[in-house]
Amino acid sequence: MGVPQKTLPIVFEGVTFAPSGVSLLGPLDFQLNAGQRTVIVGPNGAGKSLLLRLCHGLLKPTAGQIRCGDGAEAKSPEYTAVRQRQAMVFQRPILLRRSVWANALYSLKLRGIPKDQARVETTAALSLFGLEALAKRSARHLSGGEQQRLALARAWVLKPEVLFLDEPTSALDPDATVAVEAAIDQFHANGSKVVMVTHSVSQARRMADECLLLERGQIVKKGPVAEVL
Amino acid sequence: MGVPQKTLPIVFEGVTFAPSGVSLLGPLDFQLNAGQRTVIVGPNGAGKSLLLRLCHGLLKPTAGQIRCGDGAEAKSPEYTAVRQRQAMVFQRPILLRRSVWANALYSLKLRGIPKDQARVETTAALSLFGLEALAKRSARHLSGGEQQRLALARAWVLKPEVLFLDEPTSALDPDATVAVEAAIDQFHANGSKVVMVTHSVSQARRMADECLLLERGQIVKKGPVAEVL
Amino acid sequence: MGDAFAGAAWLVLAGDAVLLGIVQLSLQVSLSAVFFASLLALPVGAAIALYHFPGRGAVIVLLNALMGLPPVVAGLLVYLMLSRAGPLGSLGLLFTPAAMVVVQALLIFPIVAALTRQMVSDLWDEYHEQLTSLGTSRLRAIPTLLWDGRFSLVTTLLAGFGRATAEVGAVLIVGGNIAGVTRVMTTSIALETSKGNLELALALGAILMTLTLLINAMAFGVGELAKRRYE
Amino acid sequence: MGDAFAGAAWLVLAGDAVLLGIVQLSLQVSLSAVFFASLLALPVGAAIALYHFPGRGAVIVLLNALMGLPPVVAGLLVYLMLSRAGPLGSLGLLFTPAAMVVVQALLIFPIVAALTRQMVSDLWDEYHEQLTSLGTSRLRAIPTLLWDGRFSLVTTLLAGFGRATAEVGAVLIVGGNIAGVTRVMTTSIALETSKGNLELALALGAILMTLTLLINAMAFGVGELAKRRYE
Amino acid sequence: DDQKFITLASTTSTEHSGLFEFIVPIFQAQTGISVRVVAVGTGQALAIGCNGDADAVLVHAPAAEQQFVADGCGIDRRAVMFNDFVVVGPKDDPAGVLGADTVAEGFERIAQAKAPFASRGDDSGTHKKELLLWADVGIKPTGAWYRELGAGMGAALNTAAAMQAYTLADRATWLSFSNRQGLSIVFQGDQALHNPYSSILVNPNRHPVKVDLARVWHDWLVSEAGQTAISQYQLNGHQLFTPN
Ligand SMILES: Nc1ncnc2c1ncn2[C@@H]1O[C@H](COP(=O)(O)OP(=O)(O)OP(=O)(O)O)[C@@H](O)[C@H]1O
Ligand SMILES: Nc1ncnc2c1ncn2[C@@H]1O[C@H](COP(=O)(O)OP(=O)(O)OP(=O)(O)O)[C@@H](O)[C@H]1O
Ligand SMILES: [Mg+2]
Ligand SMILES: [Mg+2]
Ligand SMILES: O=S(=O)([O-])[O-]
Repeated sequence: MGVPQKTLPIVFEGVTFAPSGVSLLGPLDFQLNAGQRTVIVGPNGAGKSLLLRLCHGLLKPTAGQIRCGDGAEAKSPEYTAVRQRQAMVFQRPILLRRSVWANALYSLKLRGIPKDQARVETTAALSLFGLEALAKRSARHLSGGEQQRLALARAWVLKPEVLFLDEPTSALDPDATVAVEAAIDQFHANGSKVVMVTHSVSQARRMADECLLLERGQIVKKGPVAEVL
Repeated sequence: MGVPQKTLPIVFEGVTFAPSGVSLLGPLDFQLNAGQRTVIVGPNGAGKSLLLRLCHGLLKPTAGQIRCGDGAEAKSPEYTAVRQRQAMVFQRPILLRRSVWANALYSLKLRGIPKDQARVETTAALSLFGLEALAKRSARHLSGGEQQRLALARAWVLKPEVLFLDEPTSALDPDATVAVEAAIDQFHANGSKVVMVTHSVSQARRMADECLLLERGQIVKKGPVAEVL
Repeated sequence: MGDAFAGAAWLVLAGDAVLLGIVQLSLQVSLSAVFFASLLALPVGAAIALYHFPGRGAVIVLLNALMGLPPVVAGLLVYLMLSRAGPLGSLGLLFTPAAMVVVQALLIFPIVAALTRQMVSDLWDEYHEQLTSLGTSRLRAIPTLLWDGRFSLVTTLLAGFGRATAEVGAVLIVGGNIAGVTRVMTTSIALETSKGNLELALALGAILMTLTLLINAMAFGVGELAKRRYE
Repeated sequence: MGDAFAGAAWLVLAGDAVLLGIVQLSLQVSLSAVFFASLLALPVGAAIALYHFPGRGAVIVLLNALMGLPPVVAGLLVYLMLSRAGPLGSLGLLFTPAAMVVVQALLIFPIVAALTRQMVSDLWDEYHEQLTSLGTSRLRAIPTLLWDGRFSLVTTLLAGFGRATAEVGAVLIVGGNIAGVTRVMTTSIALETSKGNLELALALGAILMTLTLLINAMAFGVGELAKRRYE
Repeated sequence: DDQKFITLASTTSTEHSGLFEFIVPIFQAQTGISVRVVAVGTGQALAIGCNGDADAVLVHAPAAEQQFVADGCGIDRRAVMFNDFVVVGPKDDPAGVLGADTVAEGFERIAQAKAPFASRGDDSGTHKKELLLWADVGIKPTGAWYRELGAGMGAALNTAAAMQAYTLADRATWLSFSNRQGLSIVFQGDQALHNPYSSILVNPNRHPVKVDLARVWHDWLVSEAGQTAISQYQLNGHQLFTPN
């Protein structure tokens, strides 16, 4: 295991999310463990993206607790440190109004990685996701699939302990999908935790060690993918 | 054929698109005919979305001509009228900062459809795409799949002669994908032209009468789907 | 200072007719100016953001530059137009509140238009293709964008309102600071300053700022409520 | 009018030392004021957009309201501070260009900060979750958002610059309009107006507006070039 | 500062007349001291002096000057020069002031005709003089014809010109004023229109002002050299101020 585990397990205890009174999610009790690739499936509007945001500490639960490996709660300021050891690829990633290169480099600069090292890692990530030729392009002008790859590259360079992926191959062509799935597997092999949302049953079959089926804000099934789907 | 055909065929004659000197697309010579469902496939960055934008008159070709059934050129102001008889669902649809209902109603109001009729059609479209319960929600807070459905509903109410769909089911769950494909088929059955971009080989097989394979801005294959893929 | 302010506040609270009249005229003039200027500046600013025409860059530069139109200059221009010797002299508007509204509207127009142009441009970058596809003409896009950007545009209007309530150079020239007719808060403040009543001047300034604060607080409150409803 | 303007233009072209000195001082004072005010106002405006703290709404309202701080009032406040009888009297800054920079910076600060707050808020709505996920602290998000919004923020700075070059009330009080020392374009215009030299006043106004136009055109040109490079 | 200067607080009318532009260079050539003139409303000039922000003042408001000295703000008030006030009004003179023998009569005619009269309304020396003149004829001016402006002399003249109103002006400002439109002098020459200017040193015991340099100026104004300089200042062939 290349990456030390501190943010896992992520434990949900009676978590609900009801931003304006109406409950969108929960109550949820479950935990995300190290070592497994968890895939979350479910219909549109089930709450999959909200669930990832809660795990990543971007949303605070209305009730209940989310705790992680070293005890930080999603409501607490220490979760910022936890979040720094996670990364997320959003369903609709937001790219900075800068070049592809600057986008990929950005979070490394934030973390104070030395310039030379950051440059090397950025180059590697861009080429892993097939973007090396586009490095100087302005990121906002990329095609849909290219944008999604850049978001993946941007998460990739961070070498997070936990990687949340919200439909990460939805805009990718078949070849790129294969490549990205391979990258994710490599990531998993290095000891990182992968939590992924997908609508593709076949992708879920390929990628899931554990599968969660979410419907109307509730986990209705949980277990090996063959059982759930 | 329910809808009169005036905007078809769309004819590309030596069309290239090179916004800042570098050619992104073409030269292209082909035409989109009435009656067939055309599916465009190809790797990320091939130029599929650019091609739809050119057909829809959102981009002007750098060289060559795009003409449509009644002779209007994509560069000319008359294309505005042509565009009004087309509709497009973008790869990344932009929703107005308004309610779901207001979004779906918006383009009907633009076209001066009487209020009562507009209301009836909006209700029908929202329920066709499974959004009736969300009508009062603010559109920007919808989930990814819900946003895509709203974009579909918004195009649907326009009853266009030509419908451009850029990966229209990429964010949809399997059930919704089936429903949307059925809706598109119904649309086709009513005599409208469907031009659709997809990365899903199986979807291309299901939906294509004619398939275009685009690579690096060039149409490398064109014909029945079985031949192309 | 404390005394002067207490004194001035007392005049307001006690309903001193003269001071209340001045306060009321200030508000009337500035709010009317903002209203009329914005009525034109919002669509014009949006139109410049949306339409491409030869000389568009020059128009944008001009509008941005006119945010720096000195009140004294605006005052002089309107004075020369409205003076008996001027082309509009027969209207008899000089030294009336109407003239003050006109000159303030002239000052505010470029501010609201230029800032609106910028905000609508930014929104248009996002909406451009989608709206065009939906069949929105540029003309029709103007109200759409103004509506969708309304919460941000409030700040633009407040900038214009601030400019109007604060300036003295223009209303002094076209209004003449006539007691009971065209005397407003800023001209009173300038007058007391030139009389050497610095503390009274500051106290009047404090009253004016209090009013401005109240109006801004109201605008903020209404905006927040509306936003909540929308969300 | 034509004559007066030709005369004034001639003075500039012929390099009339007095007029050139006035023009130069105007630019120096206003540009310095914009520079110093923005140095603070850009990050402060952005910080208010990003941070949530008790009383945030009140701070926003205050900032918006202070866009309407009357120059005369700002002038008085700074005068009372810098006067020999005031707390900072020993600095000897009264009736110097430095005092004019201070008072103009005071006037511009709320304008730049309030408009920046609004623009950065809008950008933050879009970037919020993504930046947080990437590990950007709110503090670190300030430069990120200012940089990504730089093309829009230029208009904000131009609004501040316009305010500075246009106002007369504040520089008159703290500068004193001393010939050769603190006389700037707007105070000259006001002076010529009270001498009844309306045409000369307007001609000076035209020169000032020409300068403002030039600076705005430069800002626009630089912005367009930079945008092109970025695109 | 290697350049020696003093700050003088004065009124707009003195500044607008161009007097300082003429005499200050002469003073500077003789003494090496430059004079920075801050020209503001009378009250503000005295307030600036009282706060120690000027080293000397030169104003024309006898009552306010006395108060200034009595309050301990200034010392050593000296008469420097004088000119006179004039009544200006529309050329067609609707109130018939031109035929008046005294300024009092002129004012009475204006009030009787209810002809527009623009009052400075700013507590300046000129305004106080005007109020005295009304008091002398026992009229309390009120009504729509009497417009209390609250403006400096120049601004008041601009306004009066545009509304074709009578007003009281000091001769120096009037002579240097260009935007007369239809205005002209309708009355002048009454002893009651005397307009004396005084120089006062700011009290050095209150604030650390440059009293030594200021005194050089103060003395120079009433010296042979200063008085000559004042008498030599002309605008369009008119002498504006008469040295005492
Ligand atoms: N801020 C919000 N305010 C109100 N409702 C919201 C908000 N965010 C999400 N929702 C609603 O919560 C529900 C779940 O949203 P979520 O984005 O988690 O769905 P999802 O499972 O990811 O769906 P999809 O497969 O379409 O991406 C949706 O119905 C959505 O409209
Ligand atoms: N405005 C632009 N300026 C520069 N390059 C652009 C612009 N728009 C698109 N491109 C480039 O043109 C290429 C084709 O873009 P397009 O969006 O058509 O791809 P696509 O085939 O739809 O890909 P995807 O499957 O990823 O959606 C991409 O490499 C993209 O980066
Ligand atoms: Mg989702
Ligand atoms: Mg695409
Ligand atoms: O320029 S002001 O008139 O507002 O001082």
